Amino acid sequence: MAANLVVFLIVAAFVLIGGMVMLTETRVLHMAFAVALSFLGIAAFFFLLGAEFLGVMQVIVYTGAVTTLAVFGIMLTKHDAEDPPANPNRWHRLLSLFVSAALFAIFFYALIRTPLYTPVERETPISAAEIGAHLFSGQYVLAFELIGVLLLAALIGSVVLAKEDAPDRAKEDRR
Amino acid sequence: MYGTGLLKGLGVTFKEMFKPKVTTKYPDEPFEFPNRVRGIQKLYPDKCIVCNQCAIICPTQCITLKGKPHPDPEKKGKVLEYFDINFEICILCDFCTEVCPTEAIVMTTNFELATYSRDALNKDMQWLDANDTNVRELNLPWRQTSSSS
Amino acid sequence: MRDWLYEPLSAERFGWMVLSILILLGVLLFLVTYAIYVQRKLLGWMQSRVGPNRVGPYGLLQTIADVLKLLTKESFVPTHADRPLYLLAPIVAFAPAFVVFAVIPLTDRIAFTDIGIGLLFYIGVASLSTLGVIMGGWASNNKWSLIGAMRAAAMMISYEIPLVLAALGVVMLAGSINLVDIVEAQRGVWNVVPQFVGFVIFLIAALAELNRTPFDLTEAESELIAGYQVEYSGFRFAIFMLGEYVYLFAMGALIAILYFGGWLPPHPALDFIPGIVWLVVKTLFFAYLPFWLQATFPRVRIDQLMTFSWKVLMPLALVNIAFTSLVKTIAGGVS
Amino acid sequence: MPEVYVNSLLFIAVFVVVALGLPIVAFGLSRLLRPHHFYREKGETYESGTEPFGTSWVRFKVKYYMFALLFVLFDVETLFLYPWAVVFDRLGLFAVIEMFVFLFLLALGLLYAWRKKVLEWN
Amino acid sequence: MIRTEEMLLNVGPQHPSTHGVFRVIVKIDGETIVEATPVIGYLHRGTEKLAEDLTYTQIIPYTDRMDYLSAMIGNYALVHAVETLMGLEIPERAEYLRVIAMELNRIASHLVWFGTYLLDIGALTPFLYAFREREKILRLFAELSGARLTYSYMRIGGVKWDVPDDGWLGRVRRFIDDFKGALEEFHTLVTGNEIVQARLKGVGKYDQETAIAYGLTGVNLRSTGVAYDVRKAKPYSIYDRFDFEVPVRTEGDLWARYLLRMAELEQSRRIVEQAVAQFPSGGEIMAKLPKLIRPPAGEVYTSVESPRGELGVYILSEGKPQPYRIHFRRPSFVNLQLLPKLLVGENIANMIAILGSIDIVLGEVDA
Amino acid sequence: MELTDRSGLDWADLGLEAVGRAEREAVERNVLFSTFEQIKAWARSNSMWPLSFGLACCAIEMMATSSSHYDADRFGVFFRASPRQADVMIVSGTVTKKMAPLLRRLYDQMAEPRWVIAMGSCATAGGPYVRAYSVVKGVDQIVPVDVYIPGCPPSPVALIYGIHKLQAKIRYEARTGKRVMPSGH
Repeated sequence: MAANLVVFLIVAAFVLIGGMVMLTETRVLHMAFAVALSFLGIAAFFFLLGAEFLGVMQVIVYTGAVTTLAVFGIMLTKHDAEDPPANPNRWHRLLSLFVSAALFAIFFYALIRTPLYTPVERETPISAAEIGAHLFSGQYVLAFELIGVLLLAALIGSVVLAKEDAPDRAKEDRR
Repeated sequence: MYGTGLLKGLGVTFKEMFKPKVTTKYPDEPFEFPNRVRGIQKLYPDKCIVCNQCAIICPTQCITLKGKPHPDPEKKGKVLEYFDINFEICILCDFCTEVCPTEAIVMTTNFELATYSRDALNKDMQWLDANDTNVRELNLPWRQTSSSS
Repeated sequence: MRDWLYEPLSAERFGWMVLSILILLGVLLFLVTYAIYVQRKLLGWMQSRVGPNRVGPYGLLQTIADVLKLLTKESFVPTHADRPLYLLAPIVAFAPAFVVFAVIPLTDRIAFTDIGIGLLFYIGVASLSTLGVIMGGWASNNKWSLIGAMRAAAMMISYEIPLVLAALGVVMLAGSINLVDIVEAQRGVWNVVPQFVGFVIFLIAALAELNRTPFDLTEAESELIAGYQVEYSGFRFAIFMLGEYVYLFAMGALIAILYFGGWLPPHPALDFIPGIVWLVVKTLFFAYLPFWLQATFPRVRIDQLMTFSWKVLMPLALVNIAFTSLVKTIAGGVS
Repeated sequence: MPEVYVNSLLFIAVFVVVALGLPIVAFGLSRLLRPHHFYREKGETYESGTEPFGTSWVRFKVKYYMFALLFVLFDVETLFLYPWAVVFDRLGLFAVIEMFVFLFLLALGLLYAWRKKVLEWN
Repeated sequence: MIRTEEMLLNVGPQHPSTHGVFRVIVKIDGETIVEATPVIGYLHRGTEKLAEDLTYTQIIPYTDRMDYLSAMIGNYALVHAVETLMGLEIPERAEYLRVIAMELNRIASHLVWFGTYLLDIGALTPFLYAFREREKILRLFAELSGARLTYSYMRIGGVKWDVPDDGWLGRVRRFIDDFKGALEEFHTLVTGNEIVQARLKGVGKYDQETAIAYGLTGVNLRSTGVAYDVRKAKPYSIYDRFDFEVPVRTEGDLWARYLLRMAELEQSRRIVEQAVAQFPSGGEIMAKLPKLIRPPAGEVYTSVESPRGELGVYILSEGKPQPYRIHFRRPSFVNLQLLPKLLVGENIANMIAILGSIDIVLGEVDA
Repeated sequence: MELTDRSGLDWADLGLEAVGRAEREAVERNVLFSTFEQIKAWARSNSMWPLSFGLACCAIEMMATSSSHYDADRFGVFFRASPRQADVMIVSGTVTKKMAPLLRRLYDQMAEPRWVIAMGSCATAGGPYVRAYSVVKGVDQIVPVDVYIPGCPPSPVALIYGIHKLQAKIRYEARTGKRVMPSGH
């Protein structure tokens, strides 16, 4: 188990480094890649937990797709290196201090309430077949179809939202 | 059907693989130019009568020459004192050989003249005289009318 | 070697394993070096010329000279570039291309890992190299490379889904995402026969993922000069190239495994030839196939590429899945 | 956890280390061998030989942003298909129908995007 | 909503697809071109000014280097103007040699265009095939005139060399016959390719009025349906003796221009075929001329059909051995003027394709 | 590894016999250094990637050099469009005063080691345009030139010869540790 712990700590360090860089970096694109590093670390966690399918999904969806989307988003927005760091006033600082303290308290409470080490009861990693069997026969059927509907709704929503600027563009072009 | 054009194209390149190649073997074997190709001039200093026509016709004025009286006092005319072609600016247009009344300057098909310095491109009479390989056979173009076709 | 994975690992076996991984790396480096040679030779022959023939016998040392030259060539960070990302990009672009070899079994006995979701691991990790391309293209602070990087991202987003969907057909036939199982399921007939449509979609999408002609938009020389690599020189450029070619071999191996029976011989009578030879032969074929296409095709335009993927390949892949599942269900029901 | 899984993870880690190590070692080696002669003009951004106009870090219009949004959604949907593909023949007709409904929804989304001309370049 | 910034991008002078040292400053929004400003003059060598100091014969090498892809036609444009000014009668044999040389040169020039154009849209091999065929023509030219690119073959009053004795015409004939097969190969490899068609059809369109208003000539004009070819409209040399067509299309897009140039390859091939067949068996190749050429005072404008369009030469003579003023109407320069208008709204890939389809030669644009 | 040069060019051809025997031996004593430098020179001279950069007429002949009949790829010469990855700049054509600063800029942007070939008389000295007001009289006024190839334009074989001269120069310099001094050859 010691080896397991060491690996966990290394991966956790990567995740944390990614998070820290993301917070402290001023260049937005650096943030995006730092987040990608965190995502990769989380995927490694999934692997360590035996959830290989989830790990791979994390890599494909988050590290691959979401990061690319984020990069595109950044490209569309202002991302100058010379952006001055935000300089909030005293009230803001006080508020943010309060909020972060509260968040920390909640997490800390949850953390001490959770047994830190639960031995994994499973003998084998969770295979895709197992997920499939659970997902497509039994209690999750409806949920699964609802996910389909949800994704469709999300798709339509994003199309509607992103499409909205088309007339604006056209107007601008004419001008 | 969509895609047949692509497949046919693939066929063309595939077939080409087995056809004989056209590449020259140049650095291993000397490259043969056709006889009329304008390479580096060859000069026959004895033939030159210092008429200066080549220097006048040259569009870039890359030829400098000077005559001196014939060393043999018996003979009239002049002989060359020096004759330089500046290959830095020579464009190998062939006008000099075309106007030369005595065929003192003729073309060769030599081309290997790359050097490490610009100075080395200024060729003098001796060098031009020594350049006597691959000399062009026919040098007086339209005065000789050939009827073959 | 695959058996070792099922037993507790001794230090000795671990050493052997690491050594064999290093050997794999060496073999790949060798293959890549000579893939470039083969590429230049093949292109030469298809263009009625001879290709490299003067450095060493038959020009065999040509690419060695190229590598050495790149190794001893200056490589610097442009003044206006984003230094950390610029330095990191070639590594990020190369590493995934090699890591995917972890899940590619060489035969049913020789494999470095044996995880249940090998195919998905391959697809997920391989797509990460695009991040390196984006990184490098953006960090160079060069407009050409930026456009190249954006194109790379665009290609990734439009061809990953057809790729995943096409591979799904194979997974349905095999009933497993493990690459060893997928090959073993092809004992009877290679997947290319029942999944021909899937194979074509996969091949097209793979070409796009590899940035090979006709989808070489990211480094489109006649448009973007050298695309995302514009500002890279010396060995940093070489690592980009290396990543590209290693990925080429990885993709060749994957195609061989998914559709052409991996290490299985075309006919059981040919069983005496070791499986690894079959796999290597098939891999090389699919790794060299893009060179032929490169010699023949022009480049598509970015808008054509996107619409082709979304309007042709996607629906086709969906139909392929539906069809496969129907056929398999009906056949299963009958039997 | 069985050995096979842990061992596999271990070797993936070895692969990652080797893959990161090779470029780093190569860069180190190249650093020793190559000439270093940097001056200001050399580091200037290359742009077809001319002096570039400004930086390239601008708000770059990514026409395919819409595609990227679709991509994320479709990616999630496609990955749902994998667990199904592995087991659908064992689960029988019901799973197939279930997936057809899902596929139908997916196709519907694609069709919607198509009709809304999101899949057009302009 | 999201506002993106436009950025200015220099395409050229060092760019693989600007065909020399051409520069376009494009304002791009993403990959879409909002505005394009061509910058020329990176190859301005002052040919017209230099020519004022040179005798008429000495100008011939400079015409080689203007449109260096079709030097024979450049040669001819100059000598034709001088001959018109002098009212010279040219021996028939020389005219035939000129026509053969010019049409072969047109083939060579279009082959370069074909190769580099396909290179522009990303195909490697057609470039090499085209150059392989072109190399055969250059070999023929080297045998005839002694140079591969800058021929200086024409002289005022005739041509410099007669046909080489060793069966040169036979080799031309053989080349012309073989070239049919090569053309077929090009069509199979390129014209039938769906990607090429998808890249070219409907892109870079302009209509007839625009083309005429901008003074376009050559293929750029003929792609909009105007059958204007100087060889037919104002026949010069002996072009009236040959049976050839002026290919015309009406689409006005890249595909039309591509097909037209390919059709012109075939037409030039036909002209050479006929010229070789009709070649006179004997006769002079130079008209009787004084040693120093001194055209009478006056001015003259003549034009010929170069592969790029109408190549005109204007000479103002004072009766001296040097012209007082010489001006070339360079088709590339004129055709280029439409470029900024064509590029707006296109993306970068299309920009390269459009620029290539106009077929400019920088030596001619900048002169 | 074969380090001899296959183009048939030797020391005498380089016009370098003038180098003293003692000097040569002094260099050869440092064998390790010499061998290492020679391997580098072998690699560099056999993998010269020119910048694809055409200026004028000579550019067409430069293109022809990579065409099927001459196939520059035989010597490992293939064109790279980005100066960062190029080793050789073949200045093929007339350099005008408008172009000169850009040419210098491109040269600066090339990664070292880098070489320049002045192809044709325009690049060497202005050529036919030597008297034009807008033309630079020789590219050596802007960038250091290693090999000059006369001709207008030089034929592809002449360019190949020039490339070989450059290869010979690189190898010679590595072998002796001396710079090739332009001699009167």
